[in-house]
Parts: sequence; structure tokens; C-alpha cells
Amino acid sequence: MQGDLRSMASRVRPGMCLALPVDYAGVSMAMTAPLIQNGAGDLHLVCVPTGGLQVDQLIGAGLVGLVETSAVSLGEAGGAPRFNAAVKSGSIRLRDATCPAIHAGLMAAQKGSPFMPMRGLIGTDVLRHRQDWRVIDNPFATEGDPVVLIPAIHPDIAIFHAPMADRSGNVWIGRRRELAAMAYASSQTLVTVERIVEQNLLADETTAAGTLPALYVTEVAQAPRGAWPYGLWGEYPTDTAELMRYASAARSAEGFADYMAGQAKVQA
Amino acid sequence: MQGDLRSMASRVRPGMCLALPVDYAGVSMAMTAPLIQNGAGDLHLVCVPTGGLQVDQLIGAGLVGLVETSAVSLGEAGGAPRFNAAVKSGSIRLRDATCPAIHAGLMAAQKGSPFMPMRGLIGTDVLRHRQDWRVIDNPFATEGDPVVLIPAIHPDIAIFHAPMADRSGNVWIGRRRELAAMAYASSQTLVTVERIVEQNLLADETTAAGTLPALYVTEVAQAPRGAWPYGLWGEYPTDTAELMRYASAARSAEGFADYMAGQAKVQA
Amino acid sequence: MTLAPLPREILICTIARLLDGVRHVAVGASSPMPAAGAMLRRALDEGQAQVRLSILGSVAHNFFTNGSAELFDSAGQGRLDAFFLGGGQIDGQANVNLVGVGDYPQTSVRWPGSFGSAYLYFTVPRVILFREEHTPRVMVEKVDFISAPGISPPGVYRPGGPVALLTSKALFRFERDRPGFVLESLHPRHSLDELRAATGFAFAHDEDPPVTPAPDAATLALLRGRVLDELEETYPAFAADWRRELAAHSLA
Amino acid sequence: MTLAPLPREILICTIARLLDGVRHVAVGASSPMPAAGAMLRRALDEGQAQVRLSILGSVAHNFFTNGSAELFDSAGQGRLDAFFLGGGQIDGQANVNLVGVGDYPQTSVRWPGSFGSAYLYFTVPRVILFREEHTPRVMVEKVDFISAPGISPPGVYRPGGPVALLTSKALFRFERDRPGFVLESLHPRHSLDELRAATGFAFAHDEDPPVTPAPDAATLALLRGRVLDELEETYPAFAADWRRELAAHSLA
Repeated sequence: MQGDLRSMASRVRPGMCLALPVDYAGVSMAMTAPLIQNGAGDLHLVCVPTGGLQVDQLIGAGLVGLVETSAVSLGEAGGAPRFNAAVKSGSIRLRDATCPAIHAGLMAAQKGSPFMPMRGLIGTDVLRHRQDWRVIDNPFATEGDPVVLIPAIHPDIAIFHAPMADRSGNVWIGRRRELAAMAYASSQTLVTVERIVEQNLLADETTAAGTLPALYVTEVAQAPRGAWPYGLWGEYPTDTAELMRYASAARSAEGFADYMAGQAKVQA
Repeated sequence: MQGDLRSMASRVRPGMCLALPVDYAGVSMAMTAPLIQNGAGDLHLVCVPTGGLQVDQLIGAGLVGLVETSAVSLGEAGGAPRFNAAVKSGSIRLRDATCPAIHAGLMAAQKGSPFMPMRGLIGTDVLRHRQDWRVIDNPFATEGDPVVLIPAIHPDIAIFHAPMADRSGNVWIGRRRELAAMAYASSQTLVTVERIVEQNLLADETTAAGTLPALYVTEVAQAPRGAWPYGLWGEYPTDTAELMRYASAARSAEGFADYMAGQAKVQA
Repeated sequence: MTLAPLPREILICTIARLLDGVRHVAVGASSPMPAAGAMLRRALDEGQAQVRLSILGSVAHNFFTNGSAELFDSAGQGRLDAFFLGGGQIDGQANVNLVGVGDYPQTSVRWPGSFGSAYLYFTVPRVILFREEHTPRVMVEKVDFISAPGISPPGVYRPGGPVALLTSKALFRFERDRPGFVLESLHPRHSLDELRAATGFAFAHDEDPPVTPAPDAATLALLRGRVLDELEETYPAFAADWRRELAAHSLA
Repeated sequence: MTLAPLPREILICTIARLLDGVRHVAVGASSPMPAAGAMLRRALDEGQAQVRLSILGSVAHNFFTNGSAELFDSAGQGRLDAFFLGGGQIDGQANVNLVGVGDYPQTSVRWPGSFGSAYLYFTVPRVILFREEHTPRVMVEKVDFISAPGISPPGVYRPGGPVALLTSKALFRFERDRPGFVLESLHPRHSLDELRAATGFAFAHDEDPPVTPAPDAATLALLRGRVLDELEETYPAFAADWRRELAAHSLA
């Protein structure tokens, strides 16, 4: 269903804000190549709450203008090489955050609120560099009590991978509720899944409990092993050897280009 | 397991704040009589986000000092007679709210934040009578933009009914996630269930998705048909005739006392 | 020969008209007529983009999986286009009172409470005020308690608000900038004089107001067939009563 | 004869001691030693109230069902008693830098980022700084970027913070009111002179600091039996390496 992935990717336009999940939640690696082929650049990536391989590859492909994240890394395979190079060269802008601040920004959007307050952060350089955040005195405290306000994050498109969806577009996300949070906050949500099932996931209370309703889902496409080389909870483990291979190859821009060309050949 | 219900009820002390769920989410009606037997009064009830039969009976029994709610009613069976009488006589204090404000207060507690902002409410008499709420100018807006701040609600004890729990104390709540929100926000959580199951609910991704982890659960007791006369989603329907019978009986204090005495006899 | 439309059928068809173009509508647990209106809308739109209907507290008509907060969240996200609001009192500024009569908090009559009105009235673009009882004690000049205000001053975040008031007697539209109600149409067998006597607030109207249009035969067939069947699942008592009324009239 | 404790075993036992009395501890996905310390704590407390261990990203050691926000929520609720924090740089005020070396944002060395530190360091009562590498480039006088500060001025909400710093060479405790680190003990085969040379910040210490206690035979048996077995499920590579080291030493 590569055609579907391409048409989904074509929804992404230059300058859009994309929400992408943490490596263990369900990364739609299957969408990475179609996004690169689609070529829309100057993207604003919001990592929920951290980024990895997909973020590194989109940066390596030159599509990223701004990264809002609590961290970018390849986990056991080490630092994210294209991200690190881009930081050093100053070719991307950074909005360094901390995990719960990303969650707070999405929660504000979910609630239709302009911001969410958050404890912590006072005195950090994370806060000092975030001109888009505000500090107020807690109006409920009798004495001065500074508290940080995180403005709502409204991504244009959320993209993730999940085990299954039904014919109505309901998506099974299990306990990975950050995927629902991304969808609630975003204008569009694109989902790749291992399989399409025939039963309606909302018809049964047991499956309904872990289901993101179609109300929030713009488009679904089947992409078996679509998180690879990442794993998918309850389905398959991470291919750490492949992450290592990437980490080693992508140390240079040339090595990155070779790796991606090799991937494209495999998929063709 | 009536003994267990009594010992659970004994955790409630005078003046405590109790969080109780909306009628269709899983009301632990089985705990109502033990709470009345326990006798701790001056309770502060937080209805999540509205109250019904259980709230009316606790008020009728004279245990309630303050009700924080978006509404109290018996649904199809009409107004809540003891609540309405208590309002008229001024024997309880009221914190009239609106549904999302209750959710916002619990969410603030869940997040460890002092408050949550909320749209709406400006110009309502709901807001005018809530001295514990604040209005600030949205610090992210360029012009004046009033927004209401709802302080965190920290109940002492949340009490609800669910279909099942496992031996470790994990509780299946399905898609009724307001039950989780209540538990996150509360210091203690007491749960009655239809049945105790042998398998660990967290061991399987399908059941885990709808499970409130034992981390948030203080005590569980079995109470078959424990929501009656309310229904329990996926289990049994509401006994509307019984609600009507109550609504009619409880129009007077005497009628209420007779009804409750009759209930006690049935349960003995 | 087709039986003439019943009063409740005229109301349901009017609701379906008011929902034209809506993507997602939510109705309360005990709101059979708004639900029927939404179901008729869906049936009329067969083959096109169809309205999604959420019935609060229902298991079958529940597209939500995040607890009772999700309705309000989806409204905040702009995903809820229409909602129905009743009211113990409704006034000429479209203020709604769901709390009680007299001085708060010790009101002489207490209703359940404001529910989600103090939020949804602000955030849902098309709020339809629906109250069958049209008497001076409901349609008042000024409500005793504002659960939710009809309008807000400039600067207040207010993407939503009232668009219409539908009662057993008439349909009004609400003009925010005036602000006030304008009589859109009188239901069959009601007069302007009767309406004025039953309404505690002033409203604009034509000298000779139109009559609320009755559904055509095709719509009526859809209503008495598919919609009535669908409605039966969630509102058995209302559906049975409707069927009884139909049977009684066809015998008459 | 029991093999003498390995350096990593001393660290794990020290972590278990630091977790005494803790109800709930969370460790990062790639933190085998903190996880082993928590597992040892649990084994030592057999029969009493046991520590609950959450390993981030793990399916087996995951008590959470509300996505990746739940860890932070539970910390905000006061349900998380202990957490481990590393750091590309750690300074004498217990400030932690997880972002990079040089001028932000165009740092010459970039690490992944602050993760949850800027929140958890404030809210978790017992944060244990754990970094094996003890060199002047890690233990600096002043960090280049404060991901999370060791202390906060009065008036700042701060129920949590650092209690200890554990490295391959020594254990320090942190005194918030001074503020600064105090040397608690040196690990076997390390000297005060070596420690001073390896540490970029000043710290308080006895003239003749004690040696970090080695585990007794029973603890060591628990560690090399049950704990190593338990650890293997989540950290197979680390467990295999540990077993190899044990085998090599028993042959030597």
C-alpha cells in the first residue's frame, strides 16, 4: 500500500508542524521515506516527548527547520548523528523542552485552553531559552510562588504507527495514550498500522478502552512492520543492530545519503 | 464480603473530601449503606462531574456539609429530592460548577499543578459565586483576554464501582477514564467490583489498556451488582423502576428514612 | 393517504434542518427529540458526508473512549459543531438558567445544575436552545441565575453560542449583535397573539409570520420508518409513545 | 569461598542502600545498575512492604497505563519517591547538564537533551545522581547549561531534589542548605588524592574518609542469584557481561 503512504505524505506542506511519538510508543518509520519523497521542508517537528531515528532522518534529508523536543537520541545506539551535526552547524532551530512540558502543551490544545501551568523549570536554562513560555505568580498562593505557563501546542499533523485499525478508521493504541493526546491536539492525524481488522473496535468494551476513535483520525494505511527498525509494543522488538548500522553510517552526510539510498533500493 | 465494605467505609473520617462518579460511570452504591453506618459526617462531596442517587442518600442521611457539583439529579426519575430539600433549607453548602471545571480541578491535581485554566464561564453566575476561582488576563494574548483558573481538587478518597479487579489490586475501568482521573487526584481510592479475576490485568496489552494500576488503588472489595439500582456499562442496565420508587419515597424526610430502613432490612 | 405530521414530527424535522452541514452533534442522555433530529439529518444525507451523533451516557452511540471529559475536550478542540441546551428559564438575551428560581444559593425551586452549559455555550458554534414548554415561567424577561450567558462582551473568547430557540409553539433565530430573538416561524395551529402571551421577553417578528414548514411525504416516510427504528434502541419509551400516537391518529 | 565483590556490585549495593524505605522508584530504559539496585532492594525487603520498580519503555516493568505522561503525573502527585539522573556535566551545586558543551544553542558537543530532568529534579524527593565516569570533564565547577538546578531559591516549589551522587570512585551526599557535596565514602582501591584530581568542584570530606561498605555474603548471594536472573529479562547484555566478569574472576 505504498501508494497510500505517498498520498498520506502529500498532506504535509512546507512549514507545517508535525507531532511524532517517542521511539517505544509507535513510530511510523514507514512514513519516513514517503515524507522525504514528498519533499515539503521547513518542517517544525514536535517530539512527543523525545525523538529518534525518524527525526534524525528527516533532519538529514534537510526537511526540518525547527525541532521542539526534550531529547533526540538513538537510545542504545547512541547520539542522533544528523541532529547533532545540524545543531553544531546551526542549520536547525531548537526549542529544547522537558518531557512534561511537551505533554502540557499538547494537553492545553486537547482542552482548548491557551496554556497549562507546570511545576519545576524555574532556574533552568531550558526555561531561560524559551521566549515562548511565561512565568507568573501563582494567583492562589498568599506569597510569591512562581509557576511556568506552557502555551498550547497545535500540530498540523500527527503521524504514528499502531498495531491495528478497523474499517471505520478507529485505531487501537492500547495504553500508549500519548498517541491519543497527539491526535486530540492536532488538526490531522495520519496512522499506519500492522493490519486492518474486520470487527468494529468500538463495539466491544474491552477493545474500545484502548481505541482512538475515528473522529480524530484523518487517514489510515496498512504498513506491516511499519515501525522497523523500531519495535512495536506487543508485536516485535527493536532491531538494535540496524539502529547501530544507521548510527555508524550517518556519522557523515555522505554516509547518511548512502544509507538512505540503500533503504530506498530495498523498498523499491 | 460485607465486612470488607465496612472496613473500607471506616477509612472515611468526618470532614473528608470524597470524589464520586457520574451515574453511568460506575457508582459504588454498595458502599452507600456502609458509609451511612460508619457515620462520619460534614463530608465534602465532589461529583465527577454530576451526582445522583448516592449523593442524595448521603445528604438525606445528614452526612454532607458541602457539595461541589455540576448537577445533582436522578436522571429519568427526576430531581434529587433530599438534595433539593437540603438546598431549600440551607442545610448544605453549595459549590455549583460546570462539568469541565470539575474535570479541570482533578486534572490539576493529577498533574501536580496548582490550577488549570479553562475557557467559558466568563459572565456566568457559576463563576460569580465561586470565590475559590480566579480570573486572569491570558499572558499569551496581546490584548485583554480573561481566562478562568480552576484550583486543583485534591479529594481525600475516591469511591467507585467497576466490573473487575485482579489479585494485585489492578482495576478494569475500560473507557471510563474519569475513574482513573479521580484516583490520580485522590489520596486514597476505594473500589468495589463485580468480580475478582485470577489473571493479572496488566500482563496483557488488551486488558492493560483499560486498567487502573494498583499503584493508585488503596483497597478493593467484591460487591456483585454493586452499582444497583444504577447499571454498570457492559454488565447490567439501570433499574429505573427502583429509582422512581426512591424518588417518590424520598420526597419527605420520613419517606426517605422508611426507604433506607427497608433497604437495610433487605441487605441484612 | 399519509397521516398529517404530528407536532413532535414537525419539531424533529425542524431540528434536522437546523443541523444541515453539521459534522458532529452531541445530545444529552434524555433528549429523544434532538437525537431523532440528528438521526433524520443522517438519513437525509445518506451517500454524502454524514453527521456523527454522540449520545451522552449511551454505550451504542458513544464515539468517545476518554471518559466524560472527552465531550468537553472535543468541543474545546472545535470538533463539536452543534449541541442542544434546555433551561428552567430562558430569557430574551438567550441567557440560560439551569440552577433554580429565587435567590441563590437558597433557591425556592432547585433544578439539577448547570451541567456543561457554562463551557459548551461558549465553545460550540451552533447551540440550539430546545425547550418544549413555552410559558411565561420558562420564557422570562431575565433569568434568576445565569448558568450560561447568551452573549459575551468583546474580548471574551467566544467561538460558540446560541443560533436558535425551538419550542412547542415556534422557532426563533438569535441575533447576537442586536442582541435578541427574531421569530422565524410559528408552528401549525399557533398564533402570534398566543405566542406573545406565552413569552416573557420581547422578540422581533413579521406582522404575518410564516408557518414552520411541514415535512414532505418522503421525509415523513424516512422519519416514521428508519429514524423511528433507530431511535427505539436508545429511547424505547419515547419511540413506543410515538408509535401509539401514530396508531391513534390513523384510527381517528 | 565467595568471590570478592566486583566494582559494579559495590555500586548496586550502594544504590540498594540509598533506596531504603522507598515505595516507588523509576529508572530509565538504559539504566541497568539503578534497576539492579532497585531489584536488590526488593529482594532484601522480601516479606515487608516492597519497593515498586518502573522501568521506562519496558513492557514487563510497566505499572503505567496512561502513556508516557503518567510517570511525570505520578511524580507531581507525590507517588514517585526516587529517581536516578545522570548528566553530561554535574557541578558542585548539583546542577545537571544534559544538553551540551559550549554556548547554547550551537553547542560544540550536543547530548540528547534534558528529558524529564527539569521537572523530576523538582518533584521527586530522593533523586540520586548516578554517573560512573568520574573525570574533570564530567564533574565540573559550573555546568555550561542548567538542565536542572541542584537547589532553588526560597519561594520556589521544590519538594524534590538531589540527595546523593554516586560515581565509579565515590559516594557523596548533597547538603541543600550549604549547598554542596560531602564525601560519604570512597570505593575500595580509590584515594582522596585521586578523587580530588578527578573532581572539578570542591567538596567537603573527612581527613580519612571511610571506604564504601562491601556487601555481606548473604547480600552478594542474593545479588548474583535472584537479582541477576531478574535483571536478565530486561537487560540481557548487561547481565551477560556481569556473568562473564564473575566467571573470569573465579578462574583467576
